[in-house]
Parts: sequence; structure tokens; C-alpha cells
Amino acid sequence: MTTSEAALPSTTLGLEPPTRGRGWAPAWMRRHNLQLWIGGVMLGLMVLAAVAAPLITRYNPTTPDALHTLLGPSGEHLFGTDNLGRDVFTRVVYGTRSDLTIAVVAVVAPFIIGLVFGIVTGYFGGWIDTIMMRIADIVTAFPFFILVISLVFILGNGAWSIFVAITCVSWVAYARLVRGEAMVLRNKEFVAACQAGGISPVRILLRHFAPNVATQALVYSMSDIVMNVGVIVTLSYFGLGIVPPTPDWGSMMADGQQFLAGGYYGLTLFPAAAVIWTSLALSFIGDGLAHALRIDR
Amino acid sequence: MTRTKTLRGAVVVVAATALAACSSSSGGTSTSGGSPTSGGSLVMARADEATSLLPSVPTDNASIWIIEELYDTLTTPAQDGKGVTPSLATSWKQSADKLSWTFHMRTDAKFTNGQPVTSADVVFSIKQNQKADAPFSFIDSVVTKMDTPDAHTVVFHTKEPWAPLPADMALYANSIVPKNYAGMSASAFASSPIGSGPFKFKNWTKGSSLTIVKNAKYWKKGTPRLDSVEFTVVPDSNTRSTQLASGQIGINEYPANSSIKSLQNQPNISVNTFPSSEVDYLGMNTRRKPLSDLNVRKAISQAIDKDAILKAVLYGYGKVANAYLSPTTWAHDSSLKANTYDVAAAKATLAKSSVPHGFSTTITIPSGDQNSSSEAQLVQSDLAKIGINVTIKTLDPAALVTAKHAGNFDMAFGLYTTDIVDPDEIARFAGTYDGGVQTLYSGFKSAQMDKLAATASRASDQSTRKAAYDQMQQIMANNVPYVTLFYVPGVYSYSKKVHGFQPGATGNYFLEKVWMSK
Amino acid sequence: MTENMKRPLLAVEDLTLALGLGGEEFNALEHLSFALREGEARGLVGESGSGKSLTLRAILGLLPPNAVVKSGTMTFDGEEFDLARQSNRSERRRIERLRGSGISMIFQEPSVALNPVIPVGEQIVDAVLRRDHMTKKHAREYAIHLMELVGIHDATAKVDAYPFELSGGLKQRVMIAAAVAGKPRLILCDEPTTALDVTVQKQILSVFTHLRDELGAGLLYVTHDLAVVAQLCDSVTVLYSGNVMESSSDLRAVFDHPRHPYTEALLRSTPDVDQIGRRLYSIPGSAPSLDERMVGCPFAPRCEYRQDDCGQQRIPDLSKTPERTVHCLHQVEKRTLDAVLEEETS
Amino acid sequence: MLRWFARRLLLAVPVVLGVVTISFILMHLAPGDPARSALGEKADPAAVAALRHQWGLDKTLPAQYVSYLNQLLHGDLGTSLYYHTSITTLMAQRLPVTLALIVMSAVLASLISIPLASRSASRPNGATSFVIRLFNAVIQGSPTFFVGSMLILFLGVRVAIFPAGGYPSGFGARAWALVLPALTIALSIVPLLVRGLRAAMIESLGSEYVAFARSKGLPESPIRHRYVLRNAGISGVSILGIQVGALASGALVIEQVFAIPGMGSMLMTGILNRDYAVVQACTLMFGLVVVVVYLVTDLVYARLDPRARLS
Repeated sequence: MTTSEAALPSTTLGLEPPTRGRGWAPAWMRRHNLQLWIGGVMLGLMVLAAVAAPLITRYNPTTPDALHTLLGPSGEHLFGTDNLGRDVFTRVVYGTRSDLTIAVVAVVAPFIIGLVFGIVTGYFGGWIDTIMMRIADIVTAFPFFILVISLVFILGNGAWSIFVAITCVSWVAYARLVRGEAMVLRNKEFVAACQAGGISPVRILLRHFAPNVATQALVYSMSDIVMNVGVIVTLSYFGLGIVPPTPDWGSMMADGQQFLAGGYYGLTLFPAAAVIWTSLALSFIGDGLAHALRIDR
Repeated sequence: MTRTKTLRGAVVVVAATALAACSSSSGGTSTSGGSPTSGGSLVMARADEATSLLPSVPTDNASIWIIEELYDTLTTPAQDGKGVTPSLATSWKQSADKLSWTFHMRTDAKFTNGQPVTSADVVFSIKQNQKADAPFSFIDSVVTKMDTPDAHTVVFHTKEPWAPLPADMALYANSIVPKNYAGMSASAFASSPIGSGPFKFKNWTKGSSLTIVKNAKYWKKGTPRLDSVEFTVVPDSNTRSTQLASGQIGINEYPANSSIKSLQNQPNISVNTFPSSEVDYLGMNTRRKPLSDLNVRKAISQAIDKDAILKAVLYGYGKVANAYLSPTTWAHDSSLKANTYDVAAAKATLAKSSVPHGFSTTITIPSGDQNSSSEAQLVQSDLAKIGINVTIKTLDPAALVTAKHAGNFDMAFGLYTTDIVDPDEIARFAGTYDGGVQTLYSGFKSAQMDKLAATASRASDQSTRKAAYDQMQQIMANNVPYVTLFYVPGVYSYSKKVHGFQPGATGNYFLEKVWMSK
Repeated sequence: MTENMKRPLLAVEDLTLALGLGGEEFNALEHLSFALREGEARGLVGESGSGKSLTLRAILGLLPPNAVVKSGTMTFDGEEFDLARQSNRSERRRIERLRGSGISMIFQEPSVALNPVIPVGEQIVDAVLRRDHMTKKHAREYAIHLMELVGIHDATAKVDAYPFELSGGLKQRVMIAAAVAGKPRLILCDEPTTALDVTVQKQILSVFTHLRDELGAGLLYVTHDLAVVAQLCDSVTVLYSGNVMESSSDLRAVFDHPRHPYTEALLRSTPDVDQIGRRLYSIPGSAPSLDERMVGCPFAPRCEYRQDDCGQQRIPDLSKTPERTVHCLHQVEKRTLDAVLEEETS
Repeated sequence: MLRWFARRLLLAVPVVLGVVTISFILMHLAPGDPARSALGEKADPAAVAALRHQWGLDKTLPAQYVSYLNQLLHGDLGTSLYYHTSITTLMAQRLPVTLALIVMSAVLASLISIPLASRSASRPNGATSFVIRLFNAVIQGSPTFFVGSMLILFLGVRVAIFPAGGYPSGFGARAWALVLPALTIALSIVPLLVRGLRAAMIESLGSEYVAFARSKGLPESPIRHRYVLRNAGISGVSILGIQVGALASGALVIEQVFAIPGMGSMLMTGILNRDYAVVQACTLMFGLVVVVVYLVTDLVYARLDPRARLS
């Protein structure tokens, strides 16, 4: 059910191919793979802050303080306080724990399922491929978020439901990606050599296919984490995600929205900045990885 | 009757549980805009959509408040909610034996199809609401028989002496529809309703907007002044506020409390709170241990800092509740001393209970309701101080109602309002096991409450009734089946071009009095 | 056509061009010079990687973004162009104005050089149509005419076809038709037959011969195939690793008496139907890649006649005759090629 | 071409069937009893049983599936508990709104992406390119609802050019009211579209056919339009087609934020009110919309790229 890929001719000039559009970093960044470093540092800072949260802030992310509600940013409260008097900086930092953890964990299962599914269909082809790809087509026919939200409706709120719902939907992207790679690999000579040498398909798949195709999937998983963060945050925004008082960027933004009219922009903007920061970091890393693994062209 | 306002808005549940009344300027919009003029189209943005315009069907405010504009009732609630005023009925009288009421009707009222409003229509209408599947049938269950001595007189015979009947007749569910739905089926009538009210139905695009237009032949001469009113559905409170600011709409129902301050600073917008019968509470399931223990419930009610919640969540728009009956009814006991906030006392009370060192429990809140979420988090932190460990659970609003009905919860917020000016029905609904939903889902049962409620409704003299109601309020305060939190006003923000908008305590918009300046 | 005094139509002088690869620059062409008279067909011969295609692209200003012209001028029909100033907009415009009507080009791969989503007829005339304000109908007739000119028989049927619907040979004919549509005075050909089957190659070559006679346009014909040069060209320039090795306005002279060892080696490695049984020579080693280039004669490492002084400095033209250029310190003067070949055959 | 399309249509049949099946299974996985939630917890068990019978919930699952299919074939999507009305009627009002929103988003996304991509492709390492890429990365990281409320705040309130949500009556007013929500949804796919178009344009600009066109003396502007834009546009169309799911997801979120009465807000209301039939119908329709858009995309693709008709 997918539309055909544009079969654009590639240049035959025996020169360096023009940089393709995948990476977003300019040449000077790419030269030393700076974007991998920058992304790594950006994400590292977040992870570090999340892990060391109790050390870098003395506030509790969930304890209300009726005397200090809706304060603006100050030395005391870096990002100000919310309507219940909680320190927004603290909540943003603790929010990293819940949002990023689920986003990352929710990548693992689809990654593995997609890898197995994709390798098997790509390697064996034939009717297995036809049937399994039809299943993938059906899942992709549903808009991503609509299927996720319907699944959450069925499963109920909370981290576990989000995790299951995302897994049910996002394995397809991995499967397609891996299948494509596997089909290319299958036709490579070393596979024929292995087959001729009587090496079992399982061994071929594990030894040669998995590592080769996994790198592609790994790069994709970075943008998948970004997507997951978006999904979690949006679900929480609709009140279908992480249950309060657990700090979470989505519910913080949802709560903060009603204060926009009153001029309290920070309540919405700081968690939003955290989301954007995370996405930027991950897309830097994704580009950097692609560059490092030489699959960005 | 009362109903729990359940589904307030899909996403950003606006003022659902909260909105309180320090009710500074409850005078409504004055006539300061000059003398009333006719004409104009008003747009009112609301969080919720009406579900049905057939008077005997819906229980949600979004439907009810439109029904009240389309149809007339025999009597109308007074603006302050403390009595009823004539409407289709010009006078009414209880018989000497107190077992019947006679209503004399005006003769100049006509339905929008031109047909005059007669006593036969009244009988048909009340009978619709007496059908078993009508949610408010119990209100009319006291009526055993109706007589129509002439076309404009109705006699209601009651099972027992029934003081609240004139107030019951003001209920929207007892709205007068043409006999036999003017020859239509109920569902056909529901999609093109005919009433005798100030406005007549024009069209309804489900999910988007519902428009009513001026009934030029309305019996109250000179009203309504507006040409049309459009009710739009805008779930997001921010969007409603911005639409008002940009002049797209005239009235914003329930602006977010947090935005009221900034709204008040805008030159073209008025914000007003109107006394409402709404009472917010924290429900407890007394069938479950350890909430079955009175000392536990009492400790909880002492541990909750209602003032802090009022300030943080309702922004002071409201009043901490002492009694379960709201001040909008004459039965309210203002002298009642409820369990006040005192952490030390709460600890002491809990120490006397079956769980002296605390326990773990849950509060279930509707998903997407930020106010409930804030309230729950504050309660959670308050109760933590006396050793009660609360986990917050969320359920989608409909599932939460189901869970409450099934007794499948520990604690949950709720609210109740009344559509009837007489305290009888709300006193039963929120205070007795059989008067509604098992004493607001708590499962609390008290024979004494039932007896007092019966006494109050039979007595025709107000002081006897008041004494009974005072006693009921005391019993509820002693037994704490739920923690009454706040009396909450209705909050509306509207363009300064809108005049005369003053919803009543029972929520009625009284749109026939509204007019717009150019 | 052999009047030496005739002013050259195209002259390229001292063209040096560098390619940027992975942040470093390498010279792909060095001090390249050659000239071409009106109506002359010159073969530009060399192995792949010798910079033949880049030379053609430099002439038309079609270099890839990573190519930088360090120095070089071009004279076309008496007008001089500074190839090193192509970043200058007006300078670039001047070359752009030559395209189509002055100089046009035929590419190596017909399958990628035609836009896959536009009918071929339209591609043949789109440039002319725009320039000459032709009517659509007239343009279409002209396209059919051109297609017939290059030997497409059922041109009326093929004019609306998409490139993917045509065979390689037909596509190449279409490209030729497009290249001659603007009646250019010079056609650059970038190995136009390499991608085709041998039989089709022959047909295309005959199209070229036909066109030369018909249109009188000059040809600058890039190829690695000396046999093609022999068949089509009047003159030849031999390139190796971005440097001119040998050049002559008289093709026969070079073929009979190659003076540069590389030319000689090339000729020895060319199959010749006249000499069946001869063991083909193969040049030892392989052409250096861009980053392996060194001082002196680039061919020195593979040269049979190599001496110590070959690798010390840039080798100037040592031919001593105006119609010939030979960049070699130790020219092959003693023997004729025939003598060498005879020796090998025996 | 016709045969090609027929084959394409045939291939869609199992997917459509799969979509129907999944929407059916999903709702039967959902906990709770629709009949009971329709009548309330206090309802008489006999009444519940009667309603279950009336709705066919007492039949076996395969039997229910068959009658569900039968119902769908007759254009019947069931009855909404919340709206007390036929879902088919509701859908007839809601679907066009969402479709209009999606189409408008796709158009806006193209209008925004094409200049950005061209700009960035013609000088891939320039400063503007860098800014465009940074903008893309930031937009890609911003949740749609956040972008929406920021747009409302600035373009709906501060500079009140657009209505701050709502769906007025009248064609012109409606189209105008859809601009801001459509822009929000469009922005969510702009980064992907710019990226894809930019890659295709760079590829096209460096391609032999562009070099050949230049060698013929074709000026730069027709090359940009007839060659680069057209060829890159083909991959743009397929990106846009694949992204219809993202557009629909965006519509779900944005209809809430802007109070647009489309299928997305219907689904959300259905979810919050446990209106099973509505959730089922909306899920189904969203799936079908995607399948149809894929078909249309293939059709457009085949029109633009003659090669596609071969396969």
C-alpha cells in the first residue's frame, strides 16, 4: 500500500556525489562529526540532570507550596513556580526521568520486533514476505497517533499503556526499513557464498544480516525516540498519558496553557523548551551516527 | 433536581469542579449600557455540547440551559434561587387537605406553531416526565392524578402533602410541550422542537453549534430583545478566552479561573460571578475499609487545607463550605461549625481510628481535568502529612461515572447543583441513600436523614422545615460521608456590549432579558 | 579544413582545474591547452580519470560544485572567456549564452541525461523553442525533422514518447538531435557510444559522420577508443592524468608516428582487425588516482622509456613543430609504430 | 493506465478489509459493556440484556463480525450513545471538515516547503540553509498542540488576523477559520517535506539531465520549474502521500485545540465519553481516508511520472 519510491536517476559523473539532504548540519560540522558531539553533550546534560536531579535542586517536584504560587523566574526558582507553588525547574528536570525513560524504553521492543520481522521477510521473501508486509500495510493505514490513542483508550492511562500502544504501532517502520536492507543484502555475493558453503540460514541471519541492518535501524531509532517524546507529551496533554503528580512535560504544558492569557508564559515555555532541546539533541545524534556509519548519503 | 455535572469539556476541562464565589459583583450586567435596544445576534461559547432538546431526556446542563430558553414551565425559579415566580401559571394554591395543588394558567401563551398552550398540553408534558425511563421521573412520582377543569386550569393530586410542588414545576424536565408532540414522533420532535419559550429552535450542527432565534410571538411583550443566539462548542478554555478577546463571541461560559484576573484587565470584557447552587466535594467510599471508619473520614476532612485549595485552584472564586446545603437555598445553615483545617487535630483523630499510623488509598480523577488534577495533588500532599499515602488515578470522565456508580473507587471529587429552588430535592439527593446516588456514591445510609427529609417535605410551614434541614446538615457534618469543599459561583466573561445577562442560581440564562449595544 | 592559418574556432589555454575531495583539493587538469578549427573534429583521448569529461564541462560551465578552475582561458570564435572567473555572474552569463547555438554537448549516458518525465520531442526543442519563440506546432515539426535527421525512422510516433520507452540507441539519437537543434558550431561529445552495444555504436558513429557533412559543425570528441578517433576525427589530443601528452592537428601523423611513449602504448593496446594474431600490449600498472599525482611526467612510473630526469619537473612541449605538441623528454623518434607492431607480431 | 489502476485498486482490497477488521477487534478488546454504559450502572439487568440483544452483542464474535460488515456495506456506522444519533449522519458533517483541514494542510505545507527547499538546495552550505535546517529541527521537536497554541496566541490574539479557533458558518469564514489550524498541522510535516524535497532537488540539480538541459542553452528559470521542481515534486507528492497519516494525527490534536468540529474532535469526544461506536467508526474512517489518499497519491504519481505506470 505504500506509494512507489521516486526512482530518480543518480549521477554517473565519477566525482564526489553532492551531499544529500539527510543531514541538516553544515559542512564544517560534518567534517569532524561535530553534530554527534553536540547532540551527545546536549543529551548527556539532560540525562545527567535527570539522574542527579536530587543533587542539583533542593525542591521536591511534587510537594505543593501554597505560599509561593506562580512566581516568576528568580535565583531562588530558576524557572519560577507553578500554580501549586512547585519549582518549575525541578519539575522539568524530573520530567526528563519519566518522559525520556518511556520514550527510550518504548523504542526497544519495536526495534527488536521490527528487526526480526524485517530480516525474516527480507531474507526469505516469497509468500512470507507478502503476508507479513500486508499486515504491516494494514497497521500503517491507521494514522499513527489515532491508533495509539485508540489503544490507550482500550488499555487505560499510564506509562504501561503508552508503552504497549507505541510498540503495537511503531514496529512497522523498523520492519520496513530492515526488510529493505535485508533484501539488498540477500543479493550480495557473500550470502550466496555462505549458502553454497552450507551455512544454515539462522547463522547467516545472525552473523551477517543482523549487524548490518541494525545500524540503519539504530539511526532511525533516534528519530523514533523524538516521535515517542511527542506522543507521550501529547497524550499527557490530553490527560491520557502520565498520571499526576508525576512530573511530565506534556501535562506541565497542558496545565501551563491556562496561564498563558495571564502572562505566565514560563509554565508552558520551559517544558516546551525541554521537549525541543531533547529532540534537537536526538536529531543531532541521529545525523551524527548516520555520518559516522557512512549511511547518510 | 440535581445532577452531577459530569462531562465538562473534552480536553481542557474548564471550570468543571471548580469556580467559587466570593461573588463580588453578582449584580449581573447592569443597565449601564443605556436603554435596552432590540436586535443583535449573540454568540455564546460553551465547553460542552447539548445532548438532547427533548425536555424529559437530558441531564446535562448544556442541554438543560437551552431547553429553558425554548420552552416554558408553569413556574420559573427566581433569579436568587430562593423561590419561584409565575410563568405559564399565573397563580397556584394548595388545597385545604394539602393533597392537591391548583394552577391557573395564562391564556395568551402560544407555541411557535401558533397553537395555544392549554392544560391538556401540561398534562401530556408531565406524563412524559413520569415515564419510567425519564431520569427525573421521581420528581413527578408524587403526582397521582391530573385534572383539567378547563383549558387553562390544572389540578395536581399528590400522594402526600407536598410543599415543593410549585418549585418542582419550574424544573426543565417539566417544560410544557405541545400535546402529542404536535403530531410528531418523539425523535422527530427532538430534532425540530416546538415550545412557547422566548426563543425558537433554528438549527443544530452537532459538534459545532446550535442556533435559536427570537420568538416574535412570545407572551412576555417586549422580549426577547435578541434576534438570535448561537451556542458554539469550544472545549478549550484558552480558545474561548481568545475568541472573546477578539470579538468572535459575546459570552464565554466558564473562563478558566486562572485567567479571570487578566480578563478583568481587558477594557472590552466584563467578568462576573453569579451565585450558583454548585457545591464541590471530595467523595469517599464508606463501604471500603478504612474509609468506613468515621474517625478516618473525620481526620481526612480536618487534614485538608480547603483555603489553600480555594486559593491555588479556584483563585479565590468560591467560599469554603461548612454545610452540605448551599447558601443559595434558604435551608442553608450558616452557623454550622464544620470540621476545620487542623493538622494536629487530624493526627489525633486518626490516632483514634483503626489505622492510627495511616494507610494507602487512591483518588480517581477524570483525565484531562486540570482543576481536579491540581486539587488531587494538593489533597495528596495534605493527607501525606498525617500519614495517608494517596495515589492519583485517572479515568476518562465517562468511565469515572461508571466506576462511581459501581462503587469502584476510594475517593473522587464531585459536585452537585440543583435545578429546583426548593431545598427538598437537593437535601435528599446529597443527603440520603435513596434520594439519588447512594448519598453521592458514598454508600452512607442513615434512617434519621430519611425521616428528617420526609418531615421537611410534608411540613408546609417554613420554620419547621428549616429546623429539619438544620438537623440534616449537622448529621452530615458529624458523619462526613464526603468532605464538602466549596460553594462555587457560575463565572461568565462577556463582551461589554452584552447587557442584562444574569444567570440564576439554578443556572438558567434568562436570555430574554439580554440585549446588545451596538 | 587543413589550412593551418585558419583562425581557431575554439582554443583552450592553460586550463588547470582542481577537485575538492574530503576537504582537500587535487589537480584534475593541469595546464591543458588545445585548439580546434571551424568544422574540425578533434579526438580527446585518454583512459578514464584522465580528465576528458571535466574538460568538456569546463568549456560549457557545467562543472560540479566541487570543481574549481585555477587558471585557464577559452577563446571561442574570437571571443575570450576567463574560465577561472566563473563565480562572477556576468562572466558566467557569457558562457551560458554560447550554449546550444554556439556549443552544445552530447552526454555519455543517454538513459540519465534525458529528463525521465518529459517527452523526448519536447526535450529536443525546448531550448530552441524558448529562444526563437517558435509556435508549439512549428516546434513539434522541427523536433520530428531533427529526429529524422539523426535517423529515427518513425519520428512522428516517437516524438511524444518518454525516454524510458526508447532503446539506448534511440535515446542517444534523441540526445544528438537535441544537441544539434540550436545549430551549434561546435558539438562536444562525451563518449557518446560507450554505453551502447557495438552494433548500435556503429550506427551512431555514422550519424556523426553524416552530421559533420550536413551541418559543418566542429566536434570535440572525447573517447578512450582510438579506433573511433581514427574513423571520425581529423586531429587528436592525448590526455593522461590531467595532462596533455601529445597533440596534433594531423591525426595520421600521430597514428603513424606516435612520439610520446604513452600514445605509443595506447596504440599498441588497441585491437586492429588488420593485424589479427598480434598479442595486444597492455600498459603495466594503472593510472594514478588524484591523490597519487606527483612532480614530472605523470606517465613516468609506467613508462618503458623512463629515465631519471622524467620525475623532476613539469615537462614542457618539446615537439618543435607548431602543429604538434609532445610533452616528453625522451620521445619515440627512432621507430615507427608499424615497426614496433611488426616486431610484436613476429 | 486503466488496467494499472484496477490492479492497484485490487491490491487495496485486503488492506481495507484489514482496516475494518482491526477497528472491529479493537472495540471488542475494550473493557466494559457498551449496553451497560448506555443505560447506566443502575439499569435493570433485563433492560441491559435486551439492549445487548438489540445491538447483537449476545451473538458470537464471528457472527457479530459478519453483521458488522453487513452494516458497513449498507453505509451504517452505528449509533452514538453520546449524541443520540446515527453516526453516519454525524460522519457526513464531520468528515468533510477533517478532509478540508487535511487538504489545506497539505497545500500549505507544500507552499511553505517548496521555497525553503529550493533556497536550501541551491546553496546547500549557505547561511540561509543553516537557518532553515535549524528551523526545521526546532519545529520537528515542537509538539503540534504547542505550536497551535502559540499560533493562536500570536496570530489569533496579539495580532488578531485569524479567528482564534471555532468553526463559523459561511464558506469564506470557514475557510479563513481553517487557515491557522491547517498551518499548524502543515508545520508538523514541513521539516520532513523540506528535507525530502531538498534532497530531491539537490539530486536533480546535480543530475545529468539538468546538465544536459543547460548544455542545450535552456535558461535557468525553466530548468528550475520544468526540470528540478517537477522532478523533485514527484518525490514531494509521494512524501506528502505517506505523510497523510501524520496530517490526520495532527488533525486529531489540532481540532481539539481550535475547536474544529471534525472527525478528530468526534473521536476525542467519543474517547472521553466511552462512546464505543463513535471511536470504532472514527478509527475506521481515519484508516479508510489514509488508504484512499494512498490510492490518490499513486494516481497523481503515475500522472506525473510516466515510469510508474509500468510497474
